[in-house]
Amino acid sequence: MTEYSAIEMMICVAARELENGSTVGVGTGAPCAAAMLAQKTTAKDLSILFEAGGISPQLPEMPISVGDSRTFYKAAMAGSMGDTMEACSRGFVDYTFLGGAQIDKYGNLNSTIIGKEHRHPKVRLPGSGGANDFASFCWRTMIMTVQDKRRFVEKLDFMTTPGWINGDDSREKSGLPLNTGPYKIITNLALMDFEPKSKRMRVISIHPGYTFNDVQDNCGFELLCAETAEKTHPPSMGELKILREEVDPYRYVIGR
Amino acid sequence: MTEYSAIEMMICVAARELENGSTVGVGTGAPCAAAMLAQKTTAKDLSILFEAGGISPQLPEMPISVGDSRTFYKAAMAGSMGDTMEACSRGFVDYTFLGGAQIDKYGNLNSTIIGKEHRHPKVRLPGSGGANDFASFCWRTMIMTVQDKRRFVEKLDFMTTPGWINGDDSREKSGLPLNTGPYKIITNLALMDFEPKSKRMRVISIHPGYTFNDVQDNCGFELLCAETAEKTHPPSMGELKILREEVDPYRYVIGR
Amino acid sequence: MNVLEQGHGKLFMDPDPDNAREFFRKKKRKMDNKVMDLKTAVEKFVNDGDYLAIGGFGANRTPVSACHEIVRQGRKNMGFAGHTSTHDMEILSAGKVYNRIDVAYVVGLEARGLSTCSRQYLESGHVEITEWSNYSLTARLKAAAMGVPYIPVRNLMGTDTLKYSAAKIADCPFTGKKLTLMPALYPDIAIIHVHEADIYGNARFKGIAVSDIDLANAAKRVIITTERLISHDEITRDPSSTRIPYYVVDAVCEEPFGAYPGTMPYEYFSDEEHLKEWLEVEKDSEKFQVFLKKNIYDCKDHEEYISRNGGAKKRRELRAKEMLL
Amino acid sequence: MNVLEQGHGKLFMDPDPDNAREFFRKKKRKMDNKVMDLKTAVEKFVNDGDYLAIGGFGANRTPVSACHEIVRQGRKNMGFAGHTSTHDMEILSAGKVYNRIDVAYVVGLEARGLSTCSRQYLESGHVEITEWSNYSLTARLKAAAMGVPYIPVRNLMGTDTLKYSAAKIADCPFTGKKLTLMPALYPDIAIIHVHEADIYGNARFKGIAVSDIDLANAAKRVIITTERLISHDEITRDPSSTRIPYYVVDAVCEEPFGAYPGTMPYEYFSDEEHLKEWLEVEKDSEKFQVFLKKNIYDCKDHEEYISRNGGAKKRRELRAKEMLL
Repeated sequence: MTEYSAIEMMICVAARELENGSTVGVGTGAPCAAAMLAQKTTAKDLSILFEAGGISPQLPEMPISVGDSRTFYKAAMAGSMGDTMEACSRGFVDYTFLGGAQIDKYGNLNSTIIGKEHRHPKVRLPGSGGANDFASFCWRTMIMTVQDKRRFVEKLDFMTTPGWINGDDSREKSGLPLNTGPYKIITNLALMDFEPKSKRMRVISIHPGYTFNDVQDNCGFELLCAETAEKTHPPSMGELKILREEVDPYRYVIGR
Repeated sequence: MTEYSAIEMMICVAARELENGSTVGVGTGAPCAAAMLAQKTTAKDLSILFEAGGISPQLPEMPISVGDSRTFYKAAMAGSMGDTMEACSRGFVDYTFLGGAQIDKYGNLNSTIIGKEHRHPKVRLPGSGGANDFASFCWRTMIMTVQDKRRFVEKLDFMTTPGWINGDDSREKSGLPLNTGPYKIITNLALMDFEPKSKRMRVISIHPGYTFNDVQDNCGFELLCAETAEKTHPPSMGELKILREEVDPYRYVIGR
Repeated sequence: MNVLEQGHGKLFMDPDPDNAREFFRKKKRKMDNKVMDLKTAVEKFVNDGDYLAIGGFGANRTPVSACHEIVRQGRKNMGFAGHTSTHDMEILSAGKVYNRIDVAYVVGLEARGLSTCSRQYLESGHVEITEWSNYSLTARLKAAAMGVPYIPVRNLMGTDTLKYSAAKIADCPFTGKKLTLMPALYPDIAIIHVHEADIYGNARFKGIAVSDIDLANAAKRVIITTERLISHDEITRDPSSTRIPYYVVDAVCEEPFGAYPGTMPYEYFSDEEHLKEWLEVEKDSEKFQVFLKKNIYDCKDHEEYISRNGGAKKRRELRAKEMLL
Repeated sequence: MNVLEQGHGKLFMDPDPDNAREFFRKKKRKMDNKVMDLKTAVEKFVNDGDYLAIGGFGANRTPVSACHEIVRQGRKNMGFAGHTSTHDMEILSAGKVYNRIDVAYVVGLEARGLSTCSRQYLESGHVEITEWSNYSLTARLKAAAMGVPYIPVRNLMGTDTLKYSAAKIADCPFTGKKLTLMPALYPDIAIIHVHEADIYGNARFKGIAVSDIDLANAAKRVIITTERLISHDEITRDPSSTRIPYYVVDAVCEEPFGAYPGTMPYEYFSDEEHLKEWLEVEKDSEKFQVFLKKNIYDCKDHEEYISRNGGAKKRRELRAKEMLL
């Protein structure tokens, strides 16, 4: 069997989630690698939007910034932040990929501070950037992150970006656009979704070599497990070849 | 003495009102001729904005539409309606020139209907166009119109565009941007402004050959007359030469 | 939110962004070849009863050939955005295509005079009318493009235009000032004429944008008529020039001289003689029907219309006029 | 208007459009020659205590030379729009230029990592912080550009970002939906880097606009730094390409390679080695001061900075990288 790293696994699993002919708002790093891999495998007609204004580029290599010149290389349009975000707000963008320093059981994300005091945090992080916007507007939020107890927490220090908020119908009631919300979580251990009623995080597929207990042990809150939970297909030779040779030959992302 | 027509008189008087180095939002016809004449006489650095998006063109001839290609010929920018109107709304545009089928003593304008029933008017007119916007946003509204009792009325059939509304502080109270409002009225008989307190129309200069009584007789409401009311300077030879030879050689406007 | 005052004009279109989002969610995002002839595009995407908005500015970069085709196909009971509508409205009025209209600028052809046909149709009482201003409609399209139900603007206050609009005045929670809230306008169908587009609908134009970028984004369906098709490679070579992205577009129709008898900047100037003929002949309703038969109903397409009004010679003249030669 | 919920973050700038209008009323509209050197422009138009916004996107088409000059001149107590701020913020943090910040994206340099200097400065408690998102700040600039006190957006709801913002949630009088109202942001001073500008400030750039058009319009004062001055005739030959009109601009400074070590689309790519050096050297505050002395305080201008970091050879390399050669 082919050797692969945790990050390669995550990127391959994420890429498979992207429907052909759909649109995705992404940032740099692993999400962008996943979108690029999808374009070269199962979703040739996937259209990528960057928050700074790049719309449907033909990415020649991994961008280093969501506003660098690669993000509108041979693009359909080099627009503005308004152009991208308005498209999201109008309902034109199907997916977004986000990460965060902390995530809770409803898929809410923290990328603002570690610590309880806003003015005197233990660690100051970048803040929302476009994450709150993408997660508010895009139909389906996908989250890619390495999983451990410090990251998967019972309570966020700061809720930067909305997931299902307090579960149940709290997101709908908040006033955010209807029928949006977190869709899948892709970690190094498992693929998760959210139980439709309570909106709690639920394991639906466990990566090769791990058990549900491993997934739960690396999580600071109680996970649900779908009855039909399966074993995740490992990255195929073909996926890995394209990822390593075409998507990220300089190992910017997969080499981390 | 030089012969001149009523419309030539109006254009020359209007042109003199435009300060050098200022900005003006204009339409087609006489207002545009006045702005062009001003640029060629006392206001070389007058910048013209058209509502459709033409910003600071070097007009090669009279435009026939506020969106035709002349309105952005050798312009600083060919923008959008948003660009022009946002500039007005932000307070960047000093003057606008408007007209209308009816005007009342507070400088309110009607360009929507003649008759009392909106659904069944005697005459349907074009509506606001950009007039309500310009009159709401630009600092000083100037009105150019031929004067008679059918046009200068006690009560408008429809108030399309705001002047001083009901006089006194009613414009300020309406919520429109502060310190804006009608500034001068230029007719074939006189130049008028508005009495500062009541905001009623007031004659400040009477064109050669007319008396205050002539002006009042051609007006459907009672006019005020400034104590200092003067005789309007007739168009100079120089003004007429430029108007006839450079601004409107084909007599689109002055030939009417 | 405390509404201080509101217009009693009818709001023809639903400003709810969630309803629009459900529509846009289903819209195809794939770069499909959308080229078709104009007849097919109008058959497919312009329906009786739809709310229609026309790009450009009255007789400037206006999709005149599409207006003719709509009349030729006999569309009825449409809503119409009378946003700087001049010659486009004159054509649609001749076909009595619409029965409700948001008015900003109608009936007139600017310096050219008023259209008898448009005037009589609006005066007939058969048309429901809501009043706005040009920038009000621009702001309504901007709100829709932004996916929000309204945008505040500081106009209309104190006037009858407000009373006959469907806007609402409310105070601002930051400043206490009164603001006029303009409800989002999502037209069912927009038709926009451009200089160049690729087969997927990525479109660009030169000169003033008027409100076409927001219009393209706000509309549920978009037909692009273009002077020329260009290659997708040409679009991607210079993505800074793309004004309308492919994913909002449903049909691309190559219509050279598609804005005739209006102006197409950098291409051809308006045919003022022919526009004057329109205004003149409208005054006699019998003559006008003969004129419409000749110029619209009996023409199979825009090329035939142009050839009946001067053809290649006229085209050369108008091009020279545009270029100030 | 019923406010349902509101952030308790500080609103640093007055959103009142009438106050802004009084300022803009006095702004000169004449096409004056506004060319000056950057030192003079910063002396004249960037004051201690002003609220500053930087164009571009962090390290893309960012006026880096102006950020250096601000630090070199020792500006203090400024407000700052942390709108996709990355390397620009890193520089301004090094100079402790600001003491209050609207945060959308700060501290990080995207995929490159976090800036120790920016982090420590924000963690020190010496900086007042209000939280937003990128699009929230874009919408705030758009509201200011439109001359209205707010624009509604459908984000932030349900989060702590809202609680630490200065936005307000109110219901929509058309749909009953909740909306987040973003107060207008009129920065005192904006600095924007472009490809080309004429002496009056008519400016154009290629590639993504980010939020620079609204920023230019919203700001009370604007400094344009440009890769190249071009003739006014070239601007008027192609007015469709003008993105920023002269009347909002106060100063035009010709600063070739002015975005170095960031990317200038179609001109040069970012100097990743040097950006890495910044991030690395910040970790040791003594070394960092030496580094700053060398690269900012002891440089008389941007050209000297570039020559200390590879000069013409580096410039050629970065150009080749941008062109994918």
